[in-house]
Amino acid sequence: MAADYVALLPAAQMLVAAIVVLVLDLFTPADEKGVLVWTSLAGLALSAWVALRFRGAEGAFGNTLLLDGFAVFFILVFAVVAALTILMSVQYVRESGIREGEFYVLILLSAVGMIIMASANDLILFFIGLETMSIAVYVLAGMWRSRAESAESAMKYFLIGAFATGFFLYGIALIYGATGSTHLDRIAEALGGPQAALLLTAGVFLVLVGLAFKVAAAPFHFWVPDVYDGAPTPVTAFMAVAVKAAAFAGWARIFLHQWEPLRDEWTPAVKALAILTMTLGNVLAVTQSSVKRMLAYSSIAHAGYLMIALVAGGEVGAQALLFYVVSYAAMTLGAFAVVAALKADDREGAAYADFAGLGYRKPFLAMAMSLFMLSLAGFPPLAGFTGKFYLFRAAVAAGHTDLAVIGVLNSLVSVFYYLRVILMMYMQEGGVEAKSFRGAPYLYAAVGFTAVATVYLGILPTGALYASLGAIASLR
Amino acid sequence: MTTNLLRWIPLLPLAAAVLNVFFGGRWGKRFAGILASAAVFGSFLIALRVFMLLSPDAVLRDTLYTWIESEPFKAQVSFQADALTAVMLLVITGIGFLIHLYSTGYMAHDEGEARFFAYLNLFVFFMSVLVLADNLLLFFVGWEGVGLCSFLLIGFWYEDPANTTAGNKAFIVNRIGDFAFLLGMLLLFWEMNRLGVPSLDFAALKDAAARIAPDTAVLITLLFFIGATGKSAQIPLYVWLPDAMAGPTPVSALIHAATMVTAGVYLTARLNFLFVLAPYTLSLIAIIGAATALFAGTIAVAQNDIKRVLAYSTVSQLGYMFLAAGVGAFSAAVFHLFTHAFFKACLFLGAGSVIHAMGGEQDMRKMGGLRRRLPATYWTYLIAGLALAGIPPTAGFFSKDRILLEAYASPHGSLALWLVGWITAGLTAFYMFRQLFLVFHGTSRAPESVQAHVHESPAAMTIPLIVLALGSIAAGWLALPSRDVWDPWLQAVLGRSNPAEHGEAVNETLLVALTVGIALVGIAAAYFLYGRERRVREDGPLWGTLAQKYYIDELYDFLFVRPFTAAANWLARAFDPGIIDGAVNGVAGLVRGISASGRRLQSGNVQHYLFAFLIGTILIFVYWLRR
Amino acid sequence: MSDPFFPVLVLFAFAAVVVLALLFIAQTVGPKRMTAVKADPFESGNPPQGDARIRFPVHFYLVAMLFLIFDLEVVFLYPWAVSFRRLGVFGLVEMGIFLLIVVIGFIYAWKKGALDLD
Amino acid sequence: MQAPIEYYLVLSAVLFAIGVAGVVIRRDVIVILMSIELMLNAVNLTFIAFSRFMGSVEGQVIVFFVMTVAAAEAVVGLAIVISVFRFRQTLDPRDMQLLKW
Repeated sequence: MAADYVALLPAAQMLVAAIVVLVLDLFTPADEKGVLVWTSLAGLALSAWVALRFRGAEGAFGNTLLLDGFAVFFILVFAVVAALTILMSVQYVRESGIREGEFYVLILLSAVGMIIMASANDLILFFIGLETMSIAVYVLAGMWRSRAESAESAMKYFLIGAFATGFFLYGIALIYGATGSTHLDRIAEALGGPQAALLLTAGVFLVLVGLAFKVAAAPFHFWVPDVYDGAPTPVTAFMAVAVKAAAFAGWARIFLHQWEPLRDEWTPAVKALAILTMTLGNVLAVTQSSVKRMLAYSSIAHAGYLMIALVAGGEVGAQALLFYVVSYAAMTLGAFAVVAALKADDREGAAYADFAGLGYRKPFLAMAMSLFMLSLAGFPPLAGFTGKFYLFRAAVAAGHTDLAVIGVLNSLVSVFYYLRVILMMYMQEGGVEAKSFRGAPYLYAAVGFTAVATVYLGILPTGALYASLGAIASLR
Repeated sequence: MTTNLLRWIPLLPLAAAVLNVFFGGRWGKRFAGILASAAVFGSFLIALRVFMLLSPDAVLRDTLYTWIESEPFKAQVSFQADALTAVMLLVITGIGFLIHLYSTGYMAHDEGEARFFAYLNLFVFFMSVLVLADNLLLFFVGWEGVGLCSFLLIGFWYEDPANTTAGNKAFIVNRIGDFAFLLGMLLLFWEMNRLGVPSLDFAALKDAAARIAPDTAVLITLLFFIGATGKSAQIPLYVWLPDAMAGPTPVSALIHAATMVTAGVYLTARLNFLFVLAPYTLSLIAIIGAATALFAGTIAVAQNDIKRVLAYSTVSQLGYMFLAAGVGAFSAAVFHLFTHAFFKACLFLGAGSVIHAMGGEQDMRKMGGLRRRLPATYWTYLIAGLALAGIPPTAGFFSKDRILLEAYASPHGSLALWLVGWITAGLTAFYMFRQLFLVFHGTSRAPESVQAHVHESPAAMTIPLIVLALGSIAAGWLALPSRDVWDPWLQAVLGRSNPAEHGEAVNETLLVALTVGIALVGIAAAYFLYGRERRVREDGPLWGTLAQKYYIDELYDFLFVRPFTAAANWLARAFDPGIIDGAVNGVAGLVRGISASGRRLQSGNVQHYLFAFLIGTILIFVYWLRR
Repeated sequence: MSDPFFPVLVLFAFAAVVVLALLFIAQTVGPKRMTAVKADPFESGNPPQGDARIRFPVHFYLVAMLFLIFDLEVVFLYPWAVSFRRLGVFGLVEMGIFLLIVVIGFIYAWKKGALDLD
Repeated sequence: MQAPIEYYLVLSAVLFAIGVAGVVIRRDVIVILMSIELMLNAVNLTFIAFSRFMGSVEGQVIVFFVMTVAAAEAVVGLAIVISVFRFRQTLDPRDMQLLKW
């Protein structure tokens, strides 16, 4: 029996951390909320350590929850991203009157959901993880009570999220009907045998829709700009990176690994989605007046790029996917952190105009932002380029050269709106006064870390590449 | 045998050039001149040492490093020195040194002195690389380098726009020739690769020459010859040389008389084994050589600028050299090149000294009666003039006579070629002595102010003149009919071409007498017309066309220059903004348009999104099922 | 007609018929004289004050939500209770943890003042 | 005489469609919430039908989880709706258009 709980340890540990922070918050007076930050970070670190420590433990509850290399890889990503989000939000939360305690608890709870999603080998368990995460993030989006936009964004996210969950669940039901089980291994076995083809196809399709929504693929992306724009910036960062990464983890494990035999069925649809997502994301981002909203569209576009890896599939495709998730996380988190730095009391300094002249007032922030923008656009020495390089290489290797070409063209379009930020920072005057280092030390730490990560992943990608390769290998 | 001596011949001038560029101006007026001359003198000493080491068929080799390495093909920066190179080196460094010495005097009062000497040294560097190169690629580096230096030096006084346009003209016309040369080189490499010998080293070329397909050989040699016409100013690419006189006189002397213009002849001599394979090209070279000689000779007769006369004379003498090469007498061509370097350099420096004395005046009609005022210049000018005209004791007589002999007697030669050569010899004598009488004899036609301060040039300028004048005489004795030293020396490199063995036993002395006779007739005519008082009126249609250089420049301008610039303007004004910019901005505008309308889609109403979600699902499901 | 549930069906049908009949008769036979007083909302005799649609204070909603959560807790307790014997100590520990989490949720709500309705 | 499974599937599909229509068409957020719950219950019905016909109890256990999640979703949904209501005193989704373009 003991083995069952080993695989559960990371998730359980994170849950315990959340509860500890929750209880602590009840008993700490208003001005000592700092302790909550450190407890949350400690909780994250501990669960990451536990995951690494017990890597490879055999599955819990009849192999529905695995702690294989793949899961551990993502758990580390979630832990780091959650930690960075907390670092990013310390100053932000205090200034905007969001209840600090609940904020960190919800981030930890959504991390619990993500860990379950990454290590779930059963559709229902995956569903539960997905819902835990989503519900926590719905509330997070609406935490900024004094701003109508935040409430509205939470409302929109909730409505569409629940709607998509309906489809996702219906898909699971149909697959359950077709294959007799929701356990991915048993489904995989049943795929070979005779089963109601239409039922299975419909089920797989609906699951795909559910995931596509979560990843903000094209026809299901309409909620992203409004929700990302309305939510507090750290939450937007969390949504754009962690939630998307968890969805892709699920997508990779379920579709790439377990449902490999059905490849020819779902690849064309995913390819169409990928092309639509990339193009739409890039083109619409061109005329945005707010950097935050532009970053929202950019995250849609990058979801499109990530889907290229899914279409490419196989060992190389999965490796490219995992590596790109990490590099995407680094640069996007950093970019949102800098946007968060521009917040002034109640107004979100996120418009292009607000960035004007930042280069002279806050050289460090401006330089970091330029790094992120260049990396997002895919300029060589940085993580974005290496990520895209492996992505397109995987696509070409799998014979989808047209996808690679479209990807490159899209990157070309994206250069415009990314460099416009840099142009604003260094060649225009005016703009909002950003937070100083003393004002938000944690924020600067987050920006610093992500900037270093962006450059490191660009120049020395072998470390991350090797890790992602190991993660994929453990899937077998 | 290998040595590491050769590398210093080019490196010394290069080092001096670099030093002059950075420190020239700062370390006092004379520093630049002295450093430059010392460097070239050093190279001259090494060249002498190499000359001593060499025997007719020995080859010194010095490899520095591998420049290009791509599997089968390997191009190295490596120098070789055989008999032919030794001769050329002596000319370049020897006469180069004399001209550097001369320039210290001539450029003394010019504030850009350091820059001048830097360019001059750079030129000597490139010319020696050209001559020492052991493969065609390095040769081409030298070839381009000298083109660059000639451009820099022609346009040296860049304040005056006329000089810069002359520089541009020289560069562009050279580029046309170089383009043909490049094509020839590539075709040659293509052919060599086909033969399985992917290398451009002269040695490898020589061995594989026999196996090259005849018609390809003709094409290759033709392309090389077009390159040579560009560099050595033959028809049709000679137009740049007369305008090159815009540069300082020492430049004209060194580059546009002695060394660079002879690069074309050196090329034909170096690749003689190729040209021999293509008799069609050889005869073409001969015809063009002869035609250029005669054509340039006639124009020289009607020129009034002292340097332009010499410029056309150079073109004409180069014509002679190509005539010799065309009839297969490569050693005669190189011999004429050798002697021509001496007396033409002496003439140019003499003209420089006259201009120096006359305070920059170059029009002969405003000179005269300088014989007594500039004795040293006069006598050296006379000796060099005699050499150019080909009067017996001088070197000019031996080399020109050898060429005319070859033109008549050699298997490729013919009576017509000899006749053209013969008439040109007469013309040469005539225009040479016309110049001599106009400048030095008769009464001075210069205004009083100029005449007042006419003075003999300082020692630094007259010593080189004297040395060159002596050279113009002594150089000839290397190939006396009785004791011929020249031919056996170059035999190993250029192959046998002694007229005595082939053709009917023509009466040599008759031919010699005829050549000297026509020369004397030329001189007498010049004396009669210009000797004492000017009686002839220089006008009339014939004279006008000659003076106007047969309107060739205007013809080229009309045929090539004007249409080219018109096309360029149209492209710049109409095509580029309209089409290219249009396309680029068009696409950007399109994307912006789509983006703006796309944004409208984001209506903000959550139910629209839900509806889009639903429609999206249905569409994709249909797409999924239909696949 | 041996299906054991047939009588239940008959009972349903009879009840439906009676109710519909009464409504129908009142609707058709009864006099319809509308007067202002009759249109007023009936507040057991005393005259009506304020809007009929009174706004519930938000606390009612809060209580409703809390009820929902603890109701679901009970939903999980039922199957546990049914097979309590067979699960043994494992079942006890498992349900203990579940209850603990819910109780913490309750304490949190209580401390945050969701329950004081004044 | 056990009704064939298609009846149940069709019924749940219809219910699901009604739920979807409710969400997309109705002008009141509370009703939208209810429609979403309807969709989830339709899925529950499918689970039960399949579990009944395959004779395995797994489907019914899954229903438990689905119901819990649906409840949690409903609670959070209501809370969000209240917070939005506080700002605009209306439940019509068309008025919640602060964020657009």
